[in-house]
Amino acid sequence: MELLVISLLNGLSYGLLLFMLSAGLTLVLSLMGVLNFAHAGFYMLGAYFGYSISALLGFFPSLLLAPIAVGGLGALVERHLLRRVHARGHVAELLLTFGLSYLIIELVQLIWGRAAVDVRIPDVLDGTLLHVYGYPFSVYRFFMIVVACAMFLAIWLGLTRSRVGLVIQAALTHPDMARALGHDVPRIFMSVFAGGAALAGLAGVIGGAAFVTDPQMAMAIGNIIFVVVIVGGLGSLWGAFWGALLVGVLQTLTVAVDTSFADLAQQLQALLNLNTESPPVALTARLWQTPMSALAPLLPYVVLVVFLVLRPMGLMGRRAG
Amino acid sequence: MKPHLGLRCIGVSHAFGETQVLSDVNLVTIPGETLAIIGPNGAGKSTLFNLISGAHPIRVGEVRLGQQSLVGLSPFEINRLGLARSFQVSRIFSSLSVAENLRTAALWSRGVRYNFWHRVRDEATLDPHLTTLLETLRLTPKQAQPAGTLSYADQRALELGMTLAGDAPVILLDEPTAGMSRSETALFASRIKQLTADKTVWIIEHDMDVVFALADRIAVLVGGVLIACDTPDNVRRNPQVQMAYLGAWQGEAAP
Amino acid sequence: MNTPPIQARYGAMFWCLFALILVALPLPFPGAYALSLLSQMGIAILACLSYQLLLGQGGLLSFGHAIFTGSGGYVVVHALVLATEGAHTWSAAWLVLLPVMGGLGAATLAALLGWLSTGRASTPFAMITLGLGELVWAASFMVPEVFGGEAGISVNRLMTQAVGPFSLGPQIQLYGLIAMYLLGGAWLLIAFTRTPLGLLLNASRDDATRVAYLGFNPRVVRYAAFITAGFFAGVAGGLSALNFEFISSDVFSLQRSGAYLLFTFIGGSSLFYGPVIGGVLMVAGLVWLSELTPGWLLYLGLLFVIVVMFVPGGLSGGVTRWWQIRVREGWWFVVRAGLGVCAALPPTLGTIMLIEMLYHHALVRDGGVATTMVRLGVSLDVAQAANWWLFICCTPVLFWLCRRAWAGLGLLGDQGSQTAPSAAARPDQGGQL
Amino acid sequence: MSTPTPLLHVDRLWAFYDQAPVLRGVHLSVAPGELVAVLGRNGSGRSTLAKAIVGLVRTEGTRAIDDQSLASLDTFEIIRLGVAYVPETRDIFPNLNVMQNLQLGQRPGAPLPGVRRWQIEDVLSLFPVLRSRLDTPGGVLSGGEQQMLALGRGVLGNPRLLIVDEPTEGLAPQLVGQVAGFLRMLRDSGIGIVLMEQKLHMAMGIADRIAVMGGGAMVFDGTPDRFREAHEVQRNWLEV
Repeated sequence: MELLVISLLNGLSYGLLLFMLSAGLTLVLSLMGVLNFAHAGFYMLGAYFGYSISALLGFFPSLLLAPIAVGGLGALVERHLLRRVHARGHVAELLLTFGLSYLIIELVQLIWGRAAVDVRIPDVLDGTLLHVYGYPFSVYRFFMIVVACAMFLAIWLGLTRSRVGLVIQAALTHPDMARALGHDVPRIFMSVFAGGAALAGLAGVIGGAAFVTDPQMAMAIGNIIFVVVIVGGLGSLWGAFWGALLVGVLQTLTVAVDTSFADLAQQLQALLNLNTESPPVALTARLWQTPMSALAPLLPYVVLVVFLVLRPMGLMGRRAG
Repeated sequence: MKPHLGLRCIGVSHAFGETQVLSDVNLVTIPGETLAIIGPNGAGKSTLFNLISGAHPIRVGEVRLGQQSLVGLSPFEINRLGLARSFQVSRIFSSLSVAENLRTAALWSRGVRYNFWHRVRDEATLDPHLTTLLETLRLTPKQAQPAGTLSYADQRALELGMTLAGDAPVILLDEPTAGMSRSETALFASRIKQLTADKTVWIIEHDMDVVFALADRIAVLVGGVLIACDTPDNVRRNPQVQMAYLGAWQGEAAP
Repeated sequence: MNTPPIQARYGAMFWCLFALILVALPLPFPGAYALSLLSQMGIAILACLSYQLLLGQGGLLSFGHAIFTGSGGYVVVHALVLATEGAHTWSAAWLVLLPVMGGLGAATLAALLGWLSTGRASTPFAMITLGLGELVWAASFMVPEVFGGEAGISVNRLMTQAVGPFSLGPQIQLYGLIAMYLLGGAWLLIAFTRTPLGLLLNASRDDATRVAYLGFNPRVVRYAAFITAGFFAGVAGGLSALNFEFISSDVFSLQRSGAYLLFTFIGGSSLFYGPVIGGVLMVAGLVWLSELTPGWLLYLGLLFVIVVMFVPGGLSGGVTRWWQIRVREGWWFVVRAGLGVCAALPPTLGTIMLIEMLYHHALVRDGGVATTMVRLGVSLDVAQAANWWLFICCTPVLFWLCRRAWAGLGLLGDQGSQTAPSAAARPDQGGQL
Repeated sequence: MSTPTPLLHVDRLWAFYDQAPVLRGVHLSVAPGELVAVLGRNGSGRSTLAKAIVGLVRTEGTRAIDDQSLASLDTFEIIRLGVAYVPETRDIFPNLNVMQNLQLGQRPGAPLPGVRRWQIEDVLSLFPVLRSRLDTPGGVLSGGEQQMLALGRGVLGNPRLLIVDEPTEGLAPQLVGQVAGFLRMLRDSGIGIVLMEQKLHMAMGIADRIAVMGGGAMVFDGTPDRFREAHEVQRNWLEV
């Protein structure tokens, strides 16, 4: 039983990190219809900027400066690259960000080298906060949860209470009318793209310390946040939140569970006396035997394909993809 | 030639969310008849065409092509039964040549299915029906040109050509003369009349000259309600129609 | 609206010439390394041709093309393992047909996955193929017996009985097989575009909704194209497995799918020349360039971004467009274009040197490498600050001069970004090719 | 009325929807405090003229406010010159409530000299029905309420020129009177108004000048009295 609680907690913090990452992506996707392949690259840049700045000024200043730097970079990308390609439709924009993701990975390797960079959690956040059923629950993980929730609140308030947030919501459904009320919609697009990049940068600084910071980190997490955004529903903040938690919890749960389908069948067989010798074909026999934890990396994509087919507009999305 | 077919709407209603767009529309046309549908913007004319042609699912009421009910059918199933529609904003294949646009439109009616063993794009000439179509629409000199490079009026002509290429007995025309100048409209209306002589045609149109030139009967749709459906002369004299179009203005009396 | 020109006609003369070139190619490059490069280029061109069917002809952006090249490869490898294990070893004649079996295996997989992904085009299609690609890649690690896991499976072509001199052992004979499949595959794929299904595929790319109102289900059209592309990708994968006599789960990786997308897009919209340029660049980039400079991926990324932004129809589209201008404006345009290229050379070389210096600096920092490097016949000491300043100052100036020269030569055309009235009003155009 | 310097000057204006030439060389000028009613059947180009003036469709030809050309300006830059545009579809932001919709009308940018500054309180006093609906989402309002909200949101931008497209379409008669009164009050306060209208009785009762469009061109432009005699124009371009 305690295994369940612990993996739930882990799933929660991992899910919230996924949310921090996908919040920016879903905002950009819903407002500009741009599927930003470089978003994971911004996440990696945030981690590396965090590493460099915290080496100079310490962790907390980097928590502020790194996202700003990545946001500035995002603004430049939107202003000079994306806007030129905008007239040629979403596929051209998608391809541009796809090319950018390659460039970012190469530039990071160029500047910070190919080997992983060790980012130490600041001592004030180090150590274990409390033990859950004997399992240590670190302060940093709690810090991640707090920052993620603070970020959700900040975005939610920003979108619904602040003037800029209102204009963004207006431009979401009626960009022409927002222009016809005198609002500089192009600049709003740029600030949203930059804001998305800054959010990814912040998630990078935090995630970088908790996980490994190396040039492969973008590719590893990049595709999972697409799953979160699609599953959560295009264009909805709440969707990204629930989507992130769903994928985060599901993935950590399956990693924790070692039983395989075969064991499950045995237990069922005892109840309902089914015959459970494994199916003849080698492939399915293999899957039949593999413990769930080995299937964990498979899971997000199974969820993605299932959602894209059965419920293309995702959990909370308004418009189909 | 496909058999003559009539088209019938029985108690058709439709709503987007709370706004009721069409309420209980009943329209009947016998084979070979031309019905014009007029009314102010937002009266539900295009929605009616979308329901008939399968773009929106029919939830209330029924549409019948001849005896066949179209409820629940998808656009290509409806087209195969003999109903072809055109679009207000030309939907043509811009990278294909004019001839290839027509050839694609005529494939199904020529019995061609999803085959990948016959060479069809290299055939020197189109078959006679399409060649006369090109001739009537004055597109013959431009048939090898990519459709995307045509002038606006030629694109509207190609749009009409593609709708007629499949020789469907029932034709829906959604503002075929939209955006054309006075002279172009008159010429285009005569071509439409010539090409759809023996077909059942429903046409959404704003230009009254075109309406009175083509229509055997006129249906007036206002706010999703059918307020009149009669011969052109009766509709012209119908006070309700004048009210819908001009408001309560009687010439001299200033309110 | 810059619609691509009507498909150029590929008559019998064209195919004879192409066959002749394929036969003649190995003669001037007898070395084993050159022959292996040529073989890989042949395979890459066939793979790009199959990808072009989706992207160029159908406007379908797939991020999972490696599923089919990979599965084709695995079918061939397992067939080879069966062929050489059993008591009665198959004759080499069977080997010739193995790639077709690979193609059929991949086509079956495409049939299974295809209906799922061809529900809608453009971004949703891209997302589903991305998800499927990751799914297959992750699953391939689950079942080492079938996919060989990290270590992979290696086989040996020589274990079959030779039929006279013909045994597929020597590389030249394998090159012959690849050339035959490339010739046949290219002919079939281009012939496919002349059939009703090819016509409908182009029509679905331009306006899928209109196709639905003309009696055809655009989803079936995309599904058929998906299976056809899967078949030819499987053939290419099979040939690749025969060529390398080894295969591992890595063939399903996202990088591999990304490479097919990247190079076919750079190759461009032309039906035949696009994939040819793409295939050649892919092998040149991934194999040859990667041995020349550590920064090869950065160059490819830069090339891709430049093509996406400035050369919408890809390299072959750009050449075709310049060729049309030449036809219109006569030879004077060629002179101007030549001058333009010359003006572009210095800044490009400056950028290349800068990038090389950065990479060399990184190598020096990681230790064990002298600070002087030799690139493009120039030996340079990375430790010298002067060198850095020289390039950092010169390159932007050279770019500015080049831009002025291009403006002067009237080569810029309407590159300015017009302020489009609004994003929402623009229908999603899908593939631009 | 002498011919004061035109507030809005439009000449030889062509507008294109996609590639369709919807406006073919239109001429229109509006002075401060003058209300010009633009009539014409559907498809005559009325709504496109409104969109063309504020740059929401591709145009060629001259468009100027106080003889400053609008050709190279984005829509929001034109609006900030003191223009308000209320579209035929009203475009209320459905998921924002009434107060938020009104707040979005208070556009950024420096206030223009000599122009009345509107407060939300002024709009609520003019359209009291909105006061009780301040926190209901825009998408749930009735047609009439949406129209009043759209008009209120438009004037909160402190305009010198108001372009309003068919404000009385589908409204109950007493609401039509209220909208007409609102427009008359704005015109008397010195604001230039371009009113796109299909109902003749609405236009004749309020306009200083009548313009009639047909087939994308301006086929009549004159005082209401001259329009009454132009039976030929009425029959060709307005009646069924």
